[in-house]
Amino acid sequence: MTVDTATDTASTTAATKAARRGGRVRDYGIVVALLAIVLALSLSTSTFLSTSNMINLLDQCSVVGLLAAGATICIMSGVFDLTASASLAVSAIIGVQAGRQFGVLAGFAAAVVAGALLGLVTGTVVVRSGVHSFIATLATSIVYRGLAVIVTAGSIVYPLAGSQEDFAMLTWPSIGGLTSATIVFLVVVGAIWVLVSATTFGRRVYAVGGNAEAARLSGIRVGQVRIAAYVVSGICSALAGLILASRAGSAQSSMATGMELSAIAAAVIGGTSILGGEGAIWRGVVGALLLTLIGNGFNLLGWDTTYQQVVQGCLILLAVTVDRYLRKKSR
Amino acid sequence: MTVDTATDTASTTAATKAARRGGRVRDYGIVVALLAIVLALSLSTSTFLSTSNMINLLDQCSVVGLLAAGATICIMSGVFDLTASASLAVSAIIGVQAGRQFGVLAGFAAAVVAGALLGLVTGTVVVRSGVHSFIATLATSIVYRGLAVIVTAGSIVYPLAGSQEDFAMLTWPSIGGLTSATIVFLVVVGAIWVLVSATTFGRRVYAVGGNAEAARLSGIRVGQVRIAAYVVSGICSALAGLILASRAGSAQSSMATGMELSAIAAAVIGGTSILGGEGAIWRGVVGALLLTLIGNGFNLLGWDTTYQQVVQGCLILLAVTVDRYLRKKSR
Amino acid sequence: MRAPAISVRGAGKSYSGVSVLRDIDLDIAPGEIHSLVGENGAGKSTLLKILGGAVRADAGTVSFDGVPATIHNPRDAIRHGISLISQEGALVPARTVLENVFLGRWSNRAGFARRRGDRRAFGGLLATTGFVVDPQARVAELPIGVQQQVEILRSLARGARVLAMDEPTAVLTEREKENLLELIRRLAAGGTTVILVSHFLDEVLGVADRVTVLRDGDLVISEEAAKHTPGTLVRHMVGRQLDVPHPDPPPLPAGAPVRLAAKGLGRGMVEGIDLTVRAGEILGIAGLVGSGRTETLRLLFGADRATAGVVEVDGKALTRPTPRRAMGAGIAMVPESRKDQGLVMARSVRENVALASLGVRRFGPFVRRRGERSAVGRVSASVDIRAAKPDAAIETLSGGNQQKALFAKWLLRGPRVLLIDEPTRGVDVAAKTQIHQLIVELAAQGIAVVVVSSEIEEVLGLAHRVLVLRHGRIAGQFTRGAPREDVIAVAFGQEGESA
Amino acid sequence: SRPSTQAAAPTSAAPADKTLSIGFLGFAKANSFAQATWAGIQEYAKAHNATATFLDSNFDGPTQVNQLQDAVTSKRYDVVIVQANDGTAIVNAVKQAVAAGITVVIEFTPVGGDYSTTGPQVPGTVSIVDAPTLNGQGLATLGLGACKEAAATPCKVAYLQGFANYPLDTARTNATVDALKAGGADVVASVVGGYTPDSGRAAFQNVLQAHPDVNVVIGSSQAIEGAAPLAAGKNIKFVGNGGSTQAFDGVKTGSWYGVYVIPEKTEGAKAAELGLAKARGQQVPVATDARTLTPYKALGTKETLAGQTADYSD
Ligand SMILES: Nc1ncnc2c1ncn2[C@@H]1O[C@H](COP(=O)(O)OP(=O)(O)OP(=O)(O)O)[C@@H](O)[C@H]1O
Ligand SMILES: Nc1ncnc2c1ncn2[C@@H]1O[C@H](COP(=O)(O)OP(=O)(O)OP(=O)(O)O)[C@@H](O)[C@H]1O
Ligand SMILES: [Mg+2]
Ligand SMILES: [Mg+2]
Repeated sequence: MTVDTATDTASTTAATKAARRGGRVRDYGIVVALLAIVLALSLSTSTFLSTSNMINLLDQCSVVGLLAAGATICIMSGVFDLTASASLAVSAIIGVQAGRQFGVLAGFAAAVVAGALLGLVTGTVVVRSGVHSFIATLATSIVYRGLAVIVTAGSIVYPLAGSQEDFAMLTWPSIGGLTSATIVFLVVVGAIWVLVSATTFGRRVYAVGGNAEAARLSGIRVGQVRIAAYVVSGICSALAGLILASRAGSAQSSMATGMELSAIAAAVIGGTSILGGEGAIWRGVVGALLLTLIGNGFNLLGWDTTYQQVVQGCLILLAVTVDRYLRKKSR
Repeated sequence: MTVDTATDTASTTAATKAARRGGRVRDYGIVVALLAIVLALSLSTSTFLSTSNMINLLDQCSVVGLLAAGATICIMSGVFDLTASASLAVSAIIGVQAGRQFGVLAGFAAAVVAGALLGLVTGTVVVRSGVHSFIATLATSIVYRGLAVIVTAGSIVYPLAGSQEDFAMLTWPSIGGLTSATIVFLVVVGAIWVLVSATTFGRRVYAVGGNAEAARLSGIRVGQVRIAAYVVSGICSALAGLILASRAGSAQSSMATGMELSAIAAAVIGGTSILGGEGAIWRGVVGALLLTLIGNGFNLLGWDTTYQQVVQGCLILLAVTVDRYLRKKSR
Repeated sequence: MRAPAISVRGAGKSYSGVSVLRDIDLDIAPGEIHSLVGENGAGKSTLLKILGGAVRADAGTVSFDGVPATIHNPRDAIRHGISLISQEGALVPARTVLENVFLGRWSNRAGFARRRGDRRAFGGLLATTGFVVDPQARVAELPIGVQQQVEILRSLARGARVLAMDEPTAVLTEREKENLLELIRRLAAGGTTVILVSHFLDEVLGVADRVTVLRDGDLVISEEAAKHTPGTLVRHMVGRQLDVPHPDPPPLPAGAPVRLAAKGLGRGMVEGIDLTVRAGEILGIAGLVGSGRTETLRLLFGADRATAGVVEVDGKALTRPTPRRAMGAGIAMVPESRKDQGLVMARSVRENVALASLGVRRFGPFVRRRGERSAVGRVSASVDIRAAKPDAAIETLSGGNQQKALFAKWLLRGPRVLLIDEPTRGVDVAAKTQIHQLIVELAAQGIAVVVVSSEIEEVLGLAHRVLVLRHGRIAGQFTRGAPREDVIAVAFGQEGESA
Repeated sequence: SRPSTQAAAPTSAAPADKTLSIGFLGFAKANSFAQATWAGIQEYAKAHNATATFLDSNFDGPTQVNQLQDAVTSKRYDVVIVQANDGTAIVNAVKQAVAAGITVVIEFTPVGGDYSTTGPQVPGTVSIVDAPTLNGQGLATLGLGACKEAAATPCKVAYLQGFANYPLDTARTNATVDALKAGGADVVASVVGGYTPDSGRAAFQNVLQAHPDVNVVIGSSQAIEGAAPLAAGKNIKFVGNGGSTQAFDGVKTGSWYGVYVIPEKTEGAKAAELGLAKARGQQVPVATDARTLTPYKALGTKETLAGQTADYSD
């Protein structure tokens, strides 16, 4: 076959390539916003750039950061996970209870398994019921919280007296002075990042979130991909729960109430589209860092907390608007 | 032009009419779920069907119901309003403060105007910033709460000593024994219902939510329609705030925290698609009723509160799944 | 005789009690090119979707190579070697061409995606099809014609035994269309079975071995293509002789005033567009896929903000044009993508048709429902929209009927300038003639019309004058009656200007 | 690696003439209860050569933890007074603060998970708390008193608990209900009444529906505020938890039977006093029972409250 398609594209390709490279830089608008805040804080306080504060910052970020990574993978696949904080509580409680029976490490493992199972259940409920994930996971989260109350009879659960120190292991300092919680956070989020950006599973996540019908017609099992996203999110919740429990030395049914919203906010602030099919794990982490940073800066600056909320809200708005603006220009 | 439309439609009309009637019934799946719960409660308690309980139920529903109506119109136009409860607090506070100056009724009017203005601001922020409404209104709501704290200096504001009774007017019984709050709720929601279902504005709301680009290319000012939806939602928030303040005899900056989520939940439980372009105001109200009913039933039955959450979550899930299932069948 | 590649027995489907496909028996031999034709709403897409697993049949069986098969979902169909290009398009807009072409079957090592493998395979696909598509481009940013090419590439990438294509050529221009048909012939010669749905009957008869005609959900005939002419097919499709002559544009009165003018209009790759359209004139715009035809229309309508130039209506320049302002000046635009730009899919036919003229039929803030119903009914009848129920959501209509509804929406406004992008995309033969007739009548009423079409005959047949775009610039202009070959040559840039 | 678990470095006492700085980690600025604490702290600090700052966590547990951690980093405060949103989550941060040589006063909510003790649960801290279990027992005492006044046998009591899934609320609920039962009362309903007049109103509406013959209703003062007006004309006795102006008025006018009172402003001042004294090297009691701040051991009734005024309103 002789094709003489002197299509117009050939000429445009070079131009679009350059534009795409420009777009690359602009894609990092939210990082620019983050750096601007870092710069402002370094200049205005002496304590901000200290090692100990950096260690604290990452430690403070680890819980929301883990949840944000879970929220991001769910959102990218086109669903919400409002059960995150309830799963966190249930798995932390299971972790403590199992730890009493089988030792601390086995308890930790049990918590992670419990988180994965809860994710599996949530995902199955969402996929099978066909109800929009927002409401399906909202209802499921109420059920999970209720289960936590039933399991604990509404009181606090503790590890055995002798193992309380070991149970606190996630607060111990570790490599480079970072807390173990931070290390868990960085490793797990790194793993999820690779999972999403380099594997075919990650590709499926994007496809399912970007156009579920197209994915289905291409033979991708939409439901299974989403269930897997919930499982990942459940594991993140369990780990976050262990960090919180390890810090508190106990677990209870009201742990981390409302934190699922901070997680979703972090994901979206980072620049992941709430409509699905776009975004990246690092964006969730950057969003979580931004939120932590604003709080940290406020505390270090010692401003009157009366104005804190107003400034906080305005900063978030500014950061996402800058991001949005830069990215729009790159289109 | 001569068109010999040998339409095939004529022959099928009879069959389709029957089908449509079937479809109509199925569209009301959530009402079926509601009625099932009503029936169950009527059979299992003697007190449920009493007039006084019905009056209570509507009264309890009025605040969430108003907020749900506002949330519904926003969601239908394709945006979220997470500022609802913060706007509620700010306008209630303004209502009380203005009432101290100019009398109770003027205060009420000021609150409604404030609600509308806050809606206008929220809408403008969302439309201008181009940021997804979820995150834009989340940030805005933080700002509003902060404003409420600043205005009240964190304390509670009261109407003047002499006007406290008048200020409680929304709790007074009114037509048919219903409380004034219920009347406000019913009238306002009725008005919004008409607005959405019978006016050209309503048509625009659906179009903008269903396909913003198609709406824009049809000459509809997408931004303005959405801003208007936020204004309606702001007015609903203000009225809900007045009802709460009237009941409490005061207003404060932490009023109704988190209630924006109940409102969105009610809207979605009622069957309004979170993706926009579909739904109805009555659905939001039915959703709010369902939520209220579940709580009410629990208290009447006197079950152990330990199991309350689990049962509550399951009931919500069941109701929306039934709705979803029936509606899917009608396709 | 070998067992047929595909054999359908007693297939039926109904939606909410309305039967749209009844008792279909169909056999397709291996390596055969089988064409499905029928009016809009006849059930062609539904039949294809059943084979592709996109919808489940209520009744009937399907067997492959004589072995009965259950197709409950697309996975089953893909496992049986069926690859479907659906009429609505099924791409993931936010992802790259490369990811879309190999959607769900990316080459990988231990679960890690290997882009290199995909890219090599992609290169091979481009070589066989002759398409030129940048593998790294985001699909959302591609013109519609290129998106269609991506879909074709994807179905080829699967190396399917059965290729089911629902109107793959609807937005392709001549040369791409010819390339595709040539490719189909080669694939069939190599043993691939091809099912082709198309409204271009010449094209169908040129390539198909056998033709099946559906009417109203019933199979009318399934015969050898050689036995048929477009005329006989049409008779089977509509059940009667249809002999509407192709309409000619009305003569243009001398001294008709200039209604629409553009001077130096440009944005992005589109540059220096100068054009004038007089009252009662039909201006056609031709060009290759991605030559900037759509962009030009969007600039005229203000859908995209021009970075250079002005648009004038009746000699008055539009200030800062937006769709709303353009509509105020009497311009209307039928966009090329009904799903993304034209219709609110979840809403009813009536709401969609009334959408652009809400202000006309109202009583204060209220919609005058009775007036609306009758006006919409009238205009719907004039373009022959066939919906199962009058208040059906528009997404339940067949593709062609959706297109007619889109047209009806703008007719209801009574515009002074009508811009139409791909007016008959997916519309059946009879309705196409109706729409052409309609365009001619509108022109006769003094409306200035601009028609963009990938179908060169449509442009040449309708327009008084034809502009040819290339690389976003006007490459040539022809008056009525210019030979088709000349126009194509200019579009490709092989010849100098004419006229 | 496991960190050394050595006790905090002994804090060097601040010279008496040095101006000390107090950080108050309160529930929320937008909360009148925390505002009362704040007022007590501020007044005491001003009069005793110290400055005070309110760190607003807006009822959020994790935020408060971060605030305490950052307070350690910024070295801005010599004394922190912790009014914990979540008494278990903040344990670790409290330990860090103690280790950094900051004087930590635990105020109102116990830090650590034991809800029956008023003693400090983190070594090195000073505590002045209202133990939920003791609180519950106090409520029951008032409730039984109300039963006696109502002269109903059996006495039907409805308890409006705070939230179902908060261990602190659960501990209080259990203590109350157990003590009520032990006292011979019939607890006919235990429903979620929350901490706003609106939620209390709804809960009570429903209780009335199910048990129109209820004699005594116990709940948070805010919830009772919403509930009490609905009982006008009925002989129902109310007991509130929390000594707000409204609660005092209710008791004084006789529409409530009693209220469990922690004088929050006094408690704030006391917390500041303990903190500053310890930071200046004086010996202070490590545990103070908040009930001892009133002569009537927190049990406010018409008699005991005569002539008293409340510290805050809600
Ligand atoms: N989801 C649906 N719900 C209800 N009716 C539907 C649905 N999908 C298709 N239909 C109806 O089925 C009939 C056949 O539609 P189909 O799409 O198969 O037609 P078609 O032959 O492909 O037409 P076209 O040439 O216009 O694409 C039409 O009447 C259409 O309205
Ligand atoms: N193969 C291609 N890959 C990427 N971009 C392309 C390609 N071809 C054209 N474009 C871009 O498309 C734009 C012009 O598209 P436009 O939609 O106006 O074309 P069109 O002539 O209407 O084509 P279509 O028939 O596809 O609708 C230009 O911005 C051009 O850079
Ligand atoms: Mg079709
Ligand atoms: Mg085009």
